Amino acid sequence: MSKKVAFLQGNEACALGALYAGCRFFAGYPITPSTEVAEVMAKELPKVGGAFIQMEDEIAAMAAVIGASLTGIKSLTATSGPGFSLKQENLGYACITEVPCVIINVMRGGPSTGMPTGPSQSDVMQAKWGTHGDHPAICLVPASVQELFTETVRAFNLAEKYRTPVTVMPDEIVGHMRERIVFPEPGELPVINRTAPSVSPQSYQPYDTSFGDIPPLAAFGSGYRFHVTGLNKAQDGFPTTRADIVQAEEERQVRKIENAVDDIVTYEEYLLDDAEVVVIAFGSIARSARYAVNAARKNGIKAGLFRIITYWPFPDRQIRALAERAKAVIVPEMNLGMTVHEVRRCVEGRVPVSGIFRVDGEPISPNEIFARIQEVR
Amino acid sequence: MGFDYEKYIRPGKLPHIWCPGCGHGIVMKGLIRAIDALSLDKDKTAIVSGIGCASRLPGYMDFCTLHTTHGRGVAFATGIKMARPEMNVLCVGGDGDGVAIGGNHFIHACRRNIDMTYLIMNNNIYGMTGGQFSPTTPFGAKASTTPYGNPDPPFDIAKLAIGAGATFVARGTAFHAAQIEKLLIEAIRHKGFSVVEILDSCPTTYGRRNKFKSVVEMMNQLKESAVPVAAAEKMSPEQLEGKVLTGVLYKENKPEYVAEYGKLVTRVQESMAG
Amino acid sequence: MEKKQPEIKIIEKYCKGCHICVEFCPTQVLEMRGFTAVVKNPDACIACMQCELRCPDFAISVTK
Amino acid sequence: MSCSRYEIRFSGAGGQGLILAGIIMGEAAAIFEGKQAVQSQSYGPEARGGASKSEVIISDEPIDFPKATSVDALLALTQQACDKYSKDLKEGGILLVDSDLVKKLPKGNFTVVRFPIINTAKNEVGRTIVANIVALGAMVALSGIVSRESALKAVLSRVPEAFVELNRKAFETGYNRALEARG
Repeated sequence: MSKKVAFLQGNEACALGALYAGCRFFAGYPITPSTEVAEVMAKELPKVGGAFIQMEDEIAAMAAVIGASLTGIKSLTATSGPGFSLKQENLGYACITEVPCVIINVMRGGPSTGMPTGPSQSDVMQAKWGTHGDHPAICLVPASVQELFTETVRAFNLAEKYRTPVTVMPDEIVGHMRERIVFPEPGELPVINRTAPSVSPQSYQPYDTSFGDIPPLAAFGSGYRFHVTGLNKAQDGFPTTRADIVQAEEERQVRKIENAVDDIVTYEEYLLDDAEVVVIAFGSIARSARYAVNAARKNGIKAGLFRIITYWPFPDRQIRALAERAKAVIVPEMNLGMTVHEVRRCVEGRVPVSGIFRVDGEPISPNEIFARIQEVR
Repeated sequence: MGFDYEKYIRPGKLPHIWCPGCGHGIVMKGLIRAIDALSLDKDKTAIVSGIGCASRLPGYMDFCTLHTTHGRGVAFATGIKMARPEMNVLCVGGDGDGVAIGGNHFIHACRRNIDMTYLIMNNNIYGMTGGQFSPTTPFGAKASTTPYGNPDPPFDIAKLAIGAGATFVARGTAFHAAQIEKLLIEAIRHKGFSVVEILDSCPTTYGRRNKFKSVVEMMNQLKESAVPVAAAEKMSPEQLEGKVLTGVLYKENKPEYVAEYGKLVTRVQESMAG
Repeated sequence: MEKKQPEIKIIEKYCKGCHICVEFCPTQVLEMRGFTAVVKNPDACIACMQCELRCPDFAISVTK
Repeated sequence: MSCSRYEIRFSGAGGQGLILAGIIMGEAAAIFEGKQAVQSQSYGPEARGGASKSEVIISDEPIDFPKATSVDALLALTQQACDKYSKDLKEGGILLVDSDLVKKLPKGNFTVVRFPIINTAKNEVGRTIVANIVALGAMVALSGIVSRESALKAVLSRVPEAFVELNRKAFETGYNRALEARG
C-alpha cells in the first residue's frame, strides 16, 4: 500500500505531527511566522474531539496549555520570538511543576518586533536561559518539513517521558517552506503516553522520588487530588523553604535530563569520517552547509557536516570528539554568534572555531560557507 | 458541633498564613459552606489561583488545586475547563492579581463567558509584598508606594466585570459572612462566567497606614458602607454617597463558551460523518 | 424543661487574636485573654453563630 | 551544484497569487511526478502590494539549500519585481515578463519571453484573478521541468468544482501563449 504523500508547509506538518502524537489541546495567540500551526489545529482538533482556543495573549496561551495538560491531555502552543519571550514566565512554571507540554517557536528576526517575516536562529539561548532560575531544557531544531513532523512527535514523547516542557524551534525558512512529506502510518512512529501513578490517591504525591527522578503525574479529574504550585516545593507538592529539600528538588529536575542525554540528544553526521574542516549547523542553515560541503568535496577538500537536531541538551560529547580530529570548525548561524560559543566551550581550544553570522533576514548561502571552508582548510 | 470546615481542608494545613484580622479566612469559610451546600465532588473540582495572599487559598483546600503565576490563574483555569468541561472550576485571588497584572485575562474570561466562578478578595492593597497600592486602592489612600496619598483613581471591579461581559456579578463583604456563601452558591450554579467580589480587610498593610485603629474598625466600615441592591433602589443619590452596593448586581443568560465549543465539535464531526 | 446552652469551642492554637469575635458578639459572651479569645459568659450565648461565621482563623465552633 | 537542480522564481506584487503558483508547481513535481521539490517565499509586511516572490526548486535528488541561488526561470509580473529579483537569473536562463507592465529588461544573455499576462487573463480567459494560473501555464511550457499533464492535474486538484473550467482555460491559454511568444 502506498503511503499518503503531500506537499506541505513546515508549520502545517508540525501541526499534523502534533495530532499524530495524540495532542488534543491547543492554545495560542496569532504571531508571524508561526500562525499556520494554530490555523491547522483550529481546523483539525474539533474533528478528533480535541479543543482549540485562541487566548487573549501569549502568556494566557501558555497558561491554558499547562492547565489543560494537568488534566492529562497532551497540549501544544505555537509562537515566535516576541511571543516566546512572553511565554517564558509560564514556561518556567511548567519547568518547576514538571508539567509536560510542547511549545513551537518559529524563529524570526529580533530583538523585539524585529523582522516578523525574516528567518533567524537567535532564540536558541532563550530556549535554555529565557526563564529565571535553573531548569533543564529540551529543544529540537528540525531542518525539513518531514523532520518538523517527526520531531514534533518526538517532542511530545520526550515531554511525556521526562515530564517536562519541550520546545521545537524551526527557523522561519523551515516553518514556511513547502516540501514533499510522506505521512507515517499510525503506529509507525512511537507515541509515548504519560505514566499514570501506580499508587492509590490517598498515598499519591506529585513529586514522589521513590519512583525515581521522574515521578508519575496524575491527572486532575481522575480521582487524584493534589496541589501544584510554582513555589519551591517538597515531594508532596506543597511549598517549602527547607534548604535541603529545595536544593535536592532543583538538582533532581536538572539531573533527570542530564542523565538521559544519550536518549535525548540526536544529530546527523555527514562525511565526517575523514573531515578536516567540520561545519556545525542546524535548521535551514544546515542545508546550506551540506550544499557547501558537497561543493568542497568536489574541489578535493575534506569537509563534513555535523547537523544539530537536538539543540538542548547540547551535543557536547560528540562535538568534543570531532575536535580531536578536525583541523578547523565553522559555525554558520542566523544570529550574531550563539552556537559558536557552545561549540568553543566543547572543543576547549583544541581546534580553531570561526563563525559566519547573519541577521539581515537572508539565509547564509552555500557560497558563503564554501568560501570559508576554502579559507580555513 | 458547628460546621465541619476541616472536612474540606487538607490535614495539618491550619493555622493558615494570613495575618490576624485578615478577612480571607472568613471568605474561605464562605466558599467551603457554598461547596458543601452544592455537594461539589472534590475529585471533579479544581480551585485555581494566581499570586498574592488570597491566592494561597487553594493550598488549604482538599481539591485539585493549582497555585499559578501572578495574575494568570484565570488563564490556567480556562485550559482546565476547556480540556475537562465536566470539572467544576473555581478561581480565586486578590485585587492586584485579578485586575492589575491579570486584568487582560479577567476581561477576556468575562467576554468569553466561560463557565467558571472567579472569587476576588478585594482588600485594596498588595498585602504579600508589603502594602503597595493596587488598582482598587481608594483615591488619596496611603500605601507604601503612595506615601503622599494615592493619585491614581481606582477600578470598580464589579462594573469592570459587567462591562466586559460577565453574566453573573455579585459583591459582598467579609463582614457579611453569611451572605458570602449565598452569593457563591448562586455564582457556582450560574452557567457562564460568574464574578464574586468580596470587599475584604487588610489590617496589617492597609489599615495601619490609613488610620484604622483595629480590624474591628475596618469591619465596621464594611458593615456601614454596604447597601443591599434592593435597599439602594429606595435611596436617594445623596444617601448613597460613599456607599457600595452588595448582593447580585447583574445576571443574564448568554451562550456559554465551553458548551458552544462542544456544539461546534458535534457539528464538525457530524459533517465529517456525512 | 431546661434550655440547653450552646457549646462554644475555641481552638487556641488557631486563634490569632484579631478581636472580631469579641467585638461583634451581640451578648458579650467572649473576651480576650492575652492574645486569645476565651468564653467569659457562656450563659449569655444566644447561638447567633456570628462568632463562628466571622472567625477568620477557623478557631471557633458553636454547637447549638 | 547538483546538475538536476532546477530553480524557478515567480515574482510580482503581493496579492497576485504567486505563492499559490509556486505551490502548484511544487505539487506537480513532488506529488504527480515523484520528484523532490521545495517551495519557499519571501514577502514584506503588506498583505497586498509590495514586491513578492515565490521560489520552487525541483530536483531528482534531495534538495539541500531551499532558496534559489542561480535561477533557471524567472517570472516578473511587475517592473519592481523584475528590477529586484532578476539579479541572480543565470546566464541562458528564461525570463518571462508581462509585456504591458515590464518595459525595462535586465541586461544579460537570457531567453526573454514577453506577453501581456494579466490582460490575457482578463480578456481571453475572462477573469484577472487567474493571471497567476496563466503565468503558471506559461512557466510550465517554457521550463519543461514538469509535464503539462502533471501541472494541470495539480492546478485542478487545488480549485473548487465551480472553477475547474476557468482554471483549465487559464492554464492552457498561458501554456500556449508562452510557446507562441517564444516563437
